[in-house]
Amino acid sequence: MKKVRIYVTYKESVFDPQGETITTAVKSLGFPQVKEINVGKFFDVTLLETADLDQTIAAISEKLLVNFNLETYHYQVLEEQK
Amino acid sequence: MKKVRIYVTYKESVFDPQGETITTAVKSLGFPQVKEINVGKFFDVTLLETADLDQTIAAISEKLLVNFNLETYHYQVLEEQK
Amino acid sequence: MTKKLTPEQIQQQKPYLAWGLSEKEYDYISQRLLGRLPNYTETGLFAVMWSEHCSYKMSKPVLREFPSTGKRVLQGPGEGAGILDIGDQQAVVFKAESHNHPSAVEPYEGAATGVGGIIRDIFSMGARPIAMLDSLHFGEIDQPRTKYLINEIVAGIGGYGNCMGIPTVGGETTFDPCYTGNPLVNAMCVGLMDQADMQKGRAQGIGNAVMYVGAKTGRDGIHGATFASADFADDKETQRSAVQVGDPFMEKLLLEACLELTHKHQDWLIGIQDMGAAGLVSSSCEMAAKADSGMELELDQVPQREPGMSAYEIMLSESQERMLLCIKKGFEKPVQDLFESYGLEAVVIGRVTAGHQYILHHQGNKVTDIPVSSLTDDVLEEQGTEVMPSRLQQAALQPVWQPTEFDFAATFYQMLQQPTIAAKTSITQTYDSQVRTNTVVGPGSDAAVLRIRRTTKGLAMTTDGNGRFVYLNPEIGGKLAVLEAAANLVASGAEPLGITDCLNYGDPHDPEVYWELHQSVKGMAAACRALEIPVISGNVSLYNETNQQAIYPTPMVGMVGLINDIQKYETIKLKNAGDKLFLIGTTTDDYAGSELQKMLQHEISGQLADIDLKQQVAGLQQVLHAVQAGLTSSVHDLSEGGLAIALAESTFATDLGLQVTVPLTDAQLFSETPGRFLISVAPAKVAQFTELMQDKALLIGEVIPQKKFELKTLTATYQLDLLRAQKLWEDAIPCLMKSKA
Amino acid sequence: MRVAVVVFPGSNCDIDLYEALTSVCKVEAAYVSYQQDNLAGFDAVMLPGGFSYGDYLRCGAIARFSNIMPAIQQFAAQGKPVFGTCNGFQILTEAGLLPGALKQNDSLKFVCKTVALRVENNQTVFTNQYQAGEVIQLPIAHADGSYYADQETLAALEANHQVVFRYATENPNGSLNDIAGITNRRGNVLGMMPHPERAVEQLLGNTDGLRLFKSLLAGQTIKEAAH
Ligand SMILES: Nc1ncnc2c1ncn2[C@@H]1O[C@H](COP(=O)(O)OP(=O)(O)O)[C@@H](O)[C@H]1O
Ligand SMILES: [Mg+2]
Repeated sequence: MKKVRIYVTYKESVFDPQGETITTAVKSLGFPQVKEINVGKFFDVTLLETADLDQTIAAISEKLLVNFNLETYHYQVLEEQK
Repeated sequence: MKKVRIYVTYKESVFDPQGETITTAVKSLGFPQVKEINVGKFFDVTLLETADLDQTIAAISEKLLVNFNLETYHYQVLEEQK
Repeated sequence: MTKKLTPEQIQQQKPYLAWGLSEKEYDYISQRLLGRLPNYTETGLFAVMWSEHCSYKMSKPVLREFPSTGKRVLQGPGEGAGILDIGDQQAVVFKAESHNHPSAVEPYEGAATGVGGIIRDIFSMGARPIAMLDSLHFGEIDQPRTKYLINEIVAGIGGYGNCMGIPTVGGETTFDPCYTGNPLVNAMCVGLMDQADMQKGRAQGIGNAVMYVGAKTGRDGIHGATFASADFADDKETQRSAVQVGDPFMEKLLLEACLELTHKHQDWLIGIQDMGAAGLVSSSCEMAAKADSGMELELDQVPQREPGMSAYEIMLSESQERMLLCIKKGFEKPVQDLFESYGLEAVVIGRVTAGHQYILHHQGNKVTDIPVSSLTDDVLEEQGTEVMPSRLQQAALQPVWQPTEFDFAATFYQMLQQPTIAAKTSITQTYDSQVRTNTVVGPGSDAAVLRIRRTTKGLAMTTDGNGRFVYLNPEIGGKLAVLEAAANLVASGAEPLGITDCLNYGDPHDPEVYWELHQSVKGMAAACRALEIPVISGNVSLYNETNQQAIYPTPMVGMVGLINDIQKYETIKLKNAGDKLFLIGTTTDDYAGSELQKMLQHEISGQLADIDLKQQVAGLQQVLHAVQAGLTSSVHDLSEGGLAIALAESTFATDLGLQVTVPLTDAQLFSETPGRFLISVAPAKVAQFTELMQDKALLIGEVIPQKKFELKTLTATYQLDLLRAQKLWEDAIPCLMKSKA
Repeated sequence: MRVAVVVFPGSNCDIDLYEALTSVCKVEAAYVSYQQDNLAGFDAVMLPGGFSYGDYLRCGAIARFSNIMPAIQQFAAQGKPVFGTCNGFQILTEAGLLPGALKQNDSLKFVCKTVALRVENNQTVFTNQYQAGEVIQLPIAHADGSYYADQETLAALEANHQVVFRYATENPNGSLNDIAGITNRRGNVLGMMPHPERAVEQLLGNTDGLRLFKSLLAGQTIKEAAH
């Protein structure tokens, strides 16, 4: 078994209202040292060992998990499991 | 400046209907090797260098970013910036 | 997980006390009902089934005072929801439910799962849910926690209802400091059905299957029911979470699948019930008890989300979006196939058996073997002790508060900004109030109105309750809650048909609280009898306290009415310049518990004037006749803020203004004397209208085409700025929510 | 004319479309399950609003893999009318039948209210009964209706007159260029966040959506007459 974490975020050019709202809220809570907060989501995919892990992850991301109009992604293999 | 990534996920026992629905969708798209997908979110916080980084991050998380009824978090310092 | 205790250890260590079962009850169960010591699982089942939340052991004697019969009643209290005949072989189904404690702890999911639960109650009767309403009571918007609660609770209600495609069409929202630590979140669902599709939650016929459908069972909400009945202390975080999470998508599938089953396959189905509080145990043993059947369940068959769940956990879990069915033997497979076509799991978990035992098997052991009725019918009723609260005894001796000199115009603008009076658009706009395209009048009028497709009829509905009045005088306050709901329906052109309620009170073991409960129910019951309408369903929420401080006693009334000719519905908005304005009902100096008193005094006090129910009902009937006869252009009942506020509200979102002369003092414009209406009437209909209203209609002015409000009272003349008034009214809650505490 | 109203798991405005077509416009319509794989016998396809798959992952992201989608793709490729409102619009963008994407509203909240829209293009099969530039009122009810496309795509949409409806007074969600509804290049696929099917009866207070359905019918008569 493998565990892969896929990170998805808005592209640079896309306005993220949530990030902005959170940044404002955090600052006004008394954390002026905070400059910016960006929000993203991640998917922890547990899957059977495959030879073509990279392709599989790319395929899942591109087909379903990521909308390329708005988003971009990268991933990281988390840990080896039995 | 520091950049810290705060990861927020559901606690173990909390039912995550979204994760379940996505898992089913991915499997049925022709990825039977996928066993499970869990969804989480992350916050990339850019903030001024502070002595008490740990406390600051904990305070922001506990006050705003994390709902302790359902969620738990951990964080990681991403990179050193000027 | 603690290691399971033996029956003897349970007897000695008394863990059941922490689960809410008293020593007296435990002894009664072991000595009288079972004749042996209950084991761990059985003790847990008793604890939860005998909680106030499931058994109504303290409130039952009081609830008997409600009238629950009538010529329209097809199903009274006792099932998932009550059902009323509305003619044409159709019926309306409704019930309300509180989710106060879960919402105080986890506001989004607490409110969302409250909505989910009440929707299941409606479709378990065979009805299609057509509308949601809510009743929300919060603390003052001056603390970050309150703002958080408001945002999350409102988002939870919308999140669930919107996704289900059930419009949220009405409700009420009030603000008082007593609700700060313990907000009230009551939700009401209304359904529509053909009478032929009526279902009941019963399991009968030896050998018939008990089937489980919907979401898997997890460890969420274990002891939710007893938790809902336990006094409330400041919450703590833990690593595990017992919070139930709603899945409205799953519930939408469940709704459609269950409606297909109940509408198209009645020959397969014996009974259906939702798994609400106390999950599998309450639904299964109630279904067996109602049919006087025995039941045997195989808990290993129950679909489980987590490994290693104990029998106790499986039975008590309050995982959401689950239903229990009793299916005729031989039809298990078609039922499975039907649910499968919606992507849902349906599993046989047991059978109806001969005799009257409730038997549970788990991992090869018989973990429970007790009489069905011992969980449901043998509960020891508890007669509460009652004492009139000392505050009321003292109040009788105190002088009555009367507003003295004040600046009328300034007070008028300030009153419009009181959050209880101010526009609730920032809340209602986050609810889909139109989906399914039947909403004729959505949020913002006195009552919501929905048309019934393919008929000429409509249904009007409202939720009302005013804790302040009940706090000052529970009996009169109870009457007022019912009358106010009726007035809202009548103003919309509907004949009241019946009510559901949520009774929100503090700890019933406090004799003063129990007295409040009893007195207010007495008042509500009297008003129902005067209106000749039944109480067909309801819900009791006790222990609404934070750190021993109880909320105002707050009964919520949900009322549904029938409009025979949907073209003749009415709203509060002025329609035409030139229409004459009438005030119906006499105005006296009633400031006890009024918004004016609260604003000026920062607290409420005084005594309520007694109410002549007969006269009130006669007044309502006259107004209803006028609306039904098509004589009115707009109708608005007077409630919080009195005549001044009603006048202003009826101009908002119109291009019209007012010219008004009233034989009242400045203060009386804010008096909250019940039983009054503001009605506008076209000049051509004035004669007919005044004749119908006899001497009750007082001409007070005219609708004018300019956006102006000219007001002449007994003491002075005022020019009020309606655009400013509307802006203040609209912006008040958004501003408070944004302001830094 | 016969219209297919596609029902996905979680669709909930399906009945609204169906009733607008059948009860109000007296057009023949049928519900078509997402599990079906063909649209034979239909002259138009409509994708309703709602929460397909609970809006999990992204609105419309999972629905677009339904069995029925290849048939819809083919139907659109043949130049036949395809319409999506609200979640239907989201599904059409996720499926690539329309460019761009719908993001969470800038307010981060669900919003249900009536908004003013300008009809920017009345030369489509869905809008020929409106005047160009006319301002109409239609209800919206969504949490994710903020239209986004990159600059190039936006420029192309504008140049080709694919923006059919634009928010006229207030932009309720943050949509770029105030976009409320667009067509594909060919003009036979329309997606819009507002709900015309909620505005077809005087009893419910608004009939500004009626002409969208009438437009479709008018187009049909013209075509049939030309045969
Ligand atoms: N939480 C809410 N949810 C839905 N509608 C609400 C809510 N709060 C208030 N409303 C709506 O706002 C309007 C005014 O409410 P309210 O002041 O309680 O009316 P009334 O005094 O006539 O009972 C009503 O149409 C009501 O349905
Ligand atoms: Mg009213």
